[in-house]
Amino acid sequence: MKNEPTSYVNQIGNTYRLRTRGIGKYGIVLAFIALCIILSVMTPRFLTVANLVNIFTQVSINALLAFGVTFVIITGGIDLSIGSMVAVAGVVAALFAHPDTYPVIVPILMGLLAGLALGALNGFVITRTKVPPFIVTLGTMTIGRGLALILSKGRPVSNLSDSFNFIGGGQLFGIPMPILILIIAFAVCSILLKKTVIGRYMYAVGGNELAAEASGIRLNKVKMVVYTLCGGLAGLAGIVLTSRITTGQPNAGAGFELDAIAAAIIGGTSTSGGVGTIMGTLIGALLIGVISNGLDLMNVTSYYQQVVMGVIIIGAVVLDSLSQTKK
Amino acid sequence: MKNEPTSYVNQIGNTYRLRTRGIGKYGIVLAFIALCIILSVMTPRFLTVANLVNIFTQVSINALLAFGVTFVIITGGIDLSIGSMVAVAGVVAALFAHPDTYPVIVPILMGLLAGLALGALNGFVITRTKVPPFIVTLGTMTIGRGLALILSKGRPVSNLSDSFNFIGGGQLFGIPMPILILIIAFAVCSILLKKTVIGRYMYAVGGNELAAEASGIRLNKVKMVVYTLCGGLAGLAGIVLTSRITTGQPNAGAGFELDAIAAAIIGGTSTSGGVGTIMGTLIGALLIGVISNGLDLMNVTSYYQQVVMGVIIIGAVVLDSLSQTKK
Amino acid sequence: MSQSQEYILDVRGLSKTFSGIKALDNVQLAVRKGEVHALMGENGAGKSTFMKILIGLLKPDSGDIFFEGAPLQVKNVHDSLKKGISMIHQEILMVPELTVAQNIFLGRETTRFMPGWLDDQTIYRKANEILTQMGVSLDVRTPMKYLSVAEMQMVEIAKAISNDAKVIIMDEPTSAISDKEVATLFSIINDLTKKGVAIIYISHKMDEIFTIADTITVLRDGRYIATHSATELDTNRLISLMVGREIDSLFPDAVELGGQEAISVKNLGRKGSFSGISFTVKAGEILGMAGLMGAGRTEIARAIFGLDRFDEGEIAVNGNLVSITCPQDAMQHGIGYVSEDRKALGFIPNMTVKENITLGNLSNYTQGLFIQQKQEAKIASEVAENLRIKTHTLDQKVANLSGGNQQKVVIGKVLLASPRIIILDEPTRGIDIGAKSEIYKLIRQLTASGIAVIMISSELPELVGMSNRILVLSEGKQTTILSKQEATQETIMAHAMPH
Amino acid sequence: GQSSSSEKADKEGGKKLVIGATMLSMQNEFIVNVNDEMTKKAEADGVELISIDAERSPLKQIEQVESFIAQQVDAIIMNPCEVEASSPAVTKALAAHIPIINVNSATSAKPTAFVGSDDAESGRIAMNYIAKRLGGKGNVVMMHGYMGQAAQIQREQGAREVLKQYPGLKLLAHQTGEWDRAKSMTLMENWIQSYGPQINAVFAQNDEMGMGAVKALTSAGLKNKVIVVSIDAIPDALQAVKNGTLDATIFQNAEQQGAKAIETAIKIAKGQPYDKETLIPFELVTKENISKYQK
Ligand SMILES: Nc1ncnc2c1ncn2[C@@H]1O[C@H](COP(=O)(O)OP(=O)(O)OP(=O)(O)O)[C@@H](O)[C@H]1O
Ligand SMILES: Nc1ncnc2c1ncn2[C@@H]1O[C@H](COP(=O)(O)OP(=O)(O)OP(=O)(O)O)[C@@H](O)[C@H]1O
Ligand SMILES: [Mg+2]
Ligand SMILES: [Mg+2]
Repeated sequence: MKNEPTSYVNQIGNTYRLRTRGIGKYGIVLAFIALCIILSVMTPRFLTVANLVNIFTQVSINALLAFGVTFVIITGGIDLSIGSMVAVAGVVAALFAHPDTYPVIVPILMGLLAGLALGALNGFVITRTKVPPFIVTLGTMTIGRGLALILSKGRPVSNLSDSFNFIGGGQLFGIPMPILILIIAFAVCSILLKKTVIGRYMYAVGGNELAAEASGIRLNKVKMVVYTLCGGLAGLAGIVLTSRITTGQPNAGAGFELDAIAAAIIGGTSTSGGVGTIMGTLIGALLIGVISNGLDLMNVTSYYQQVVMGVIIIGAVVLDSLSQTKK
Repeated sequence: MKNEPTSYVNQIGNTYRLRTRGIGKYGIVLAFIALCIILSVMTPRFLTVANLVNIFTQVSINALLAFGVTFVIITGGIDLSIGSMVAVAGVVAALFAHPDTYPVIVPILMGLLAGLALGALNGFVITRTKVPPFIVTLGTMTIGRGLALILSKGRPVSNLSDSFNFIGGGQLFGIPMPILILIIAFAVCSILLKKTVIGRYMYAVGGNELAAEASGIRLNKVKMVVYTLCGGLAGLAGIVLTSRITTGQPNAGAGFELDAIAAAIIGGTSTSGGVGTIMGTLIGALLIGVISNGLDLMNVTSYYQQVVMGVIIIGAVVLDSLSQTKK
Repeated sequence: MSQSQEYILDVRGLSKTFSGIKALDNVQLAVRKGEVHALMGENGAGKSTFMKILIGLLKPDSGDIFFEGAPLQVKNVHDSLKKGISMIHQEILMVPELTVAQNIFLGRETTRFMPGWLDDQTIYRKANEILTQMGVSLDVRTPMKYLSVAEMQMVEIAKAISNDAKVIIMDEPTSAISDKEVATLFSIINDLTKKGVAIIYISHKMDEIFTIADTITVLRDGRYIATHSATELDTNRLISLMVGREIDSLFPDAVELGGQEAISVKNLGRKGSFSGISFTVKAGEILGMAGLMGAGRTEIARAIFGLDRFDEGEIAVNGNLVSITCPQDAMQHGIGYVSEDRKALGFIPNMTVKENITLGNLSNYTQGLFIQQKQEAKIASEVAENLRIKTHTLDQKVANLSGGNQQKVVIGKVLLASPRIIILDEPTRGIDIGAKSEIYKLIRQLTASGIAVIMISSELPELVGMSNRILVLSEGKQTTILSKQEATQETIMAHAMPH
Repeated sequence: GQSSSSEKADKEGGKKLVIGATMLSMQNEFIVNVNDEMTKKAEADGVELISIDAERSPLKQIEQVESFIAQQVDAIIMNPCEVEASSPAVTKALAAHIPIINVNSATSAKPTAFVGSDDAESGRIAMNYIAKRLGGKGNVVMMHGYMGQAAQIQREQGAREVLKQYPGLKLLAHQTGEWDRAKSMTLMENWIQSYGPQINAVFAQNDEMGMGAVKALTSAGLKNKVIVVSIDAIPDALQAVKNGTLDATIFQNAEQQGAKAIETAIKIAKGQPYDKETLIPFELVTKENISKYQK
């Protein structure tokens, strides 16, 4: 991109409009790097290959969810039901993943399908009625949790096949599967958002819904795609989680929605829509993961962990925003 | 110029007053009444004085939180930290509420102060930096939880004075104290929002921040007031809760933020700011309370309760939105 | 149905009601291929509502629309665009984060490799071609949000004409651009009509109508009044059709006033935007500010009002140096500002007419914390009547007013704050001719009561007609200040042209 | 409240007894088991059981008891969320002359009867087992449940009592795993990074977290060097004990707690003599005695 025309910027006036894609990303990257350097100095165990592999594996589930929710937030919506979708997809997958029943593709497909179906339900209700996404997805959050409990009868679904457990626990070319899945999802989501028409429409719908409509974009179609996609990614996350802990947990994923949304927003996605990148979201997820890993490594007492965690997250985004307004 | 304008302004008169804000409110009121009628038919225990008093008492804490968050959402912000502020305020109040230590006003003031201080901290960070309210209050949510645990050393603070326990458990003129507090808070918040300058400014800031600024409104002042107020109401809710359960719980209030935000949005507050009423929020809170009370009364199995709860909430808001678009 | 084949678009008996209030009542319109059909009417007459129905943004309550002889059925804008109807919207509809080119091709992106894969290279190239053809120099890779209102309007035009439409609706396409760009637009329109494209043209600028229109249809209060060939009408007849009465002289006579110096600006500048701006305005005086699109007038106004910073220079009010860092400061020193971008800076859409009007000086109707509701309503209704704001009730949301009436609300708000110095940035943008004369009268009243006015306008007749002196800018530099005697449209243009 | 409830039972004669139950969390497998046993027993004895989920919220629990009181049930069974915070529910029920039985854990206000076990005991059993296995010397890490919850506090307290008796046992680190398997797995992974082979034993305050720790240790190839003990004896944990991946779990008898709770409630409601306190002891489950517990 060309250098930013400063005169134009000031004309619009308010400084926060400066929050463009480019600069926003760099700010948080800097904050992230700074944090990593501090941690490497404070604990020698931080900057080891084993620990980095660790962090990426741990981050993978939140990142998958955060990618999905990034799409949703870019269109100006919100999805609170992802945590519950993780549970439903996990339980459904687990129910089909007992050894010597179905080939491993069946639980995978069923889990994905569960996520996609719930996501589509969100999209359907949001586009057919005027109910705000917050309420719709809060509703499906509760419904989903109930479904997961009903399907599992309130008990963990365990005894899963080794091939299923490979998804979260195995390695390919020496790389843990969750990391491979993360890389693939990252590539696909990035391309979808940046290189395809539907990605363009997501930005348009979130940036100015009326303008998008007046340009002939069918809002409902875009929203359906986005919520379904988010559900599908939550389903994938549910499968990875279930496989990683080798059980389908009906209460898995509770509260995951906040972490995922936080990752997206830390990464520069704007809650008012129209702005955001998958790369930024990944960095947001990594930032959260690194903080929590670092606090464990340094054995900060658990009450203080929470305080420190909150302060660092705010601090990182303050740093980010400073680097934006300085320009 | 003195005689009343006959031309455009007055000729249509009051006939169309109902139009904009009115119908939105009526829709959800209708949904609420419909729900109540259904419940009275289905379970005879629902429409008894004892049960209605029950419901109002139970709703009071969520309603207090929802009032505060309504102010915040009207200005276009969000506050996720209210649940943690409930815990901090509760623990702080409890620490000063042991029998024969301080007069009951001290724990009350200290609890309120804790809420106000955390709210002001939110406001301060949000107005001084460009960090989105979602991240700031997510941070204080974590920090607050840690603080509550640190202050209470991770244990419930019990053995509170009778006079303190009266706040949540006592009655005045035969009315439970939490209901009285709710009524007073409702009146004060309604008046604040509808009849005062600061209330008007809240709508302006949320409706169009730039235009509000260009009209000479000091955005930062309004935001400081709003977040501090929200913190104060969370502090009050924390005191009522602590007194009601006769213990300061460091993990009290977890997840309360979602219920409070849901009440506000169900009641017609728009997440994009500029729209909302305290009356609507109260009805939103009552709706949630009645659903959960009704499901308990009807002995719906707990897993199905969640499904039914989600469906009814979405259903009620769909009904609301239908009554709005009909015109 | 025996629809005459020559009409590409034929609308009959169209009605539309908004929550019980008729915005359109049984209106009709018949547009021929290759003609420019002007749709005229006062603010709030229903023109935009009508057009939004044609494009599929609103659904009519009743009525028939025939397009190329067949009933037109559109569920949404997607369908109407496909059928060959496109529209330039009165309120600029753009996605701020997307680039100029991406906005121009939004909804009809070129793809390559496989369906759905964006080909931005081609989009940038084509957008560049279109803009170059139009004589607009803009980097097509600039995000839309960095453009001035005028530039955005040019992009809107580019977007609509690049759609290969058979009918193009232009709802006040020239409200924010200056004569040079208007001339460009007209030559584009000429090319289009030669190819058989029909244009429905809406504007409040009378001279434009008689330059470009072949046929004129007039609406009043949501009702159809008449359709005439442009040659049958003159300005006065047209106005009386629109307004239902005659309008006396547009520009009331100026009163010469040798008042005190109200504001003086010395050597104001900001890097990359403007520099060396020096002028004084006396109480009761109107200083016009002229310049081509992008000359920097709006930026100067924003800087004086405290919305933007400036790097150098000083501002004195009533002879005292003042420091202005935010709008509150400016307002405290008695400066008021009516922005050219009313949607972004002017009003709060979800608030009522009354609440918007009083927003700037609420403290005058308060007792303690409380707003004196009765007093507020009274004052607001006085303002609404004075400015002839057309609204069903003062409790109507401003979002639901017609564009022109929104502008009046903004002016009302600023005036109510009783400024001593008022900056009007394109104050009559989108305002109908009747209301314009009201506003001119109002400005005269203001000056008569000793208020100093800085008036920025791209309508030279208005500037010449109203100003005591005119400051001319070219590319951010002050080229001259013309006295009333010197100021003609020609001399202004000569000084405004870049050297 | 015993006399008044017996009067009521007499008055209502043959009418079916109604018992209201509010359970800590129906998302917790152990509680679900207790609840299932209660349902089974209630059905067998011909009483109506209204069982609802307090979702770990003491406030909600109080509200549910209030609504039971409003419904005038014959007896209330409460599986308390908190020691202190759930106490007002007991006071309220007693004030309304409705008998209330605490199941599984205690409140500070004294109920009509108590059926359950002492959580601190489970912590003691677990830590004693670790001490014995390590010969009183070594490094231990502890995983807490939700901080501040009754079970977390008491299990920690029991474990610390034992730690004090063994100066050779060092508590290397302790953090919350929030009762959750995935969170604990992550926590264990991070501990492995920072302490690696220094860790000799893990005490997890419930089986879910224990299973998470086992998973992380197994992946790191450290399981055979580290002892893991947890509490609850859920089926997964029993299977793991059998396989030798989990060294021990502490059995809490859901069946007895559930059945005894209903039994006591019926006795009180009918005005029959009953035990004020029924203590059901925890039992240590290891590979040696696993067959007794796994069905
Ligand atoms: N969404 C809406 N809800 C209620 N009333 C509306 C709505 N949109 C438009 N109106 C009303 O319909 C009438 C016609 O408005 P419209 O925008 O069509 O006028 P217009 O002729 O385009 O005026 P202008 O020249 O000022 O642009 C106005 O009185 C306006 O207040
Ligand atoms: N094509 C361009 N390339 C670079 N900078 C430009 C361009 N057009 C405008 N600008 C910058 O933006 C500023 C224009 O601001 P603005 O358009 O608000 O001026 P204006 O005189 O008020 O014109 P308008 O008629 O649009 O209100 C100029 O000072 C100039 O620096
Ligand atoms: Mg219009
Ligand atoms: Mg301008």
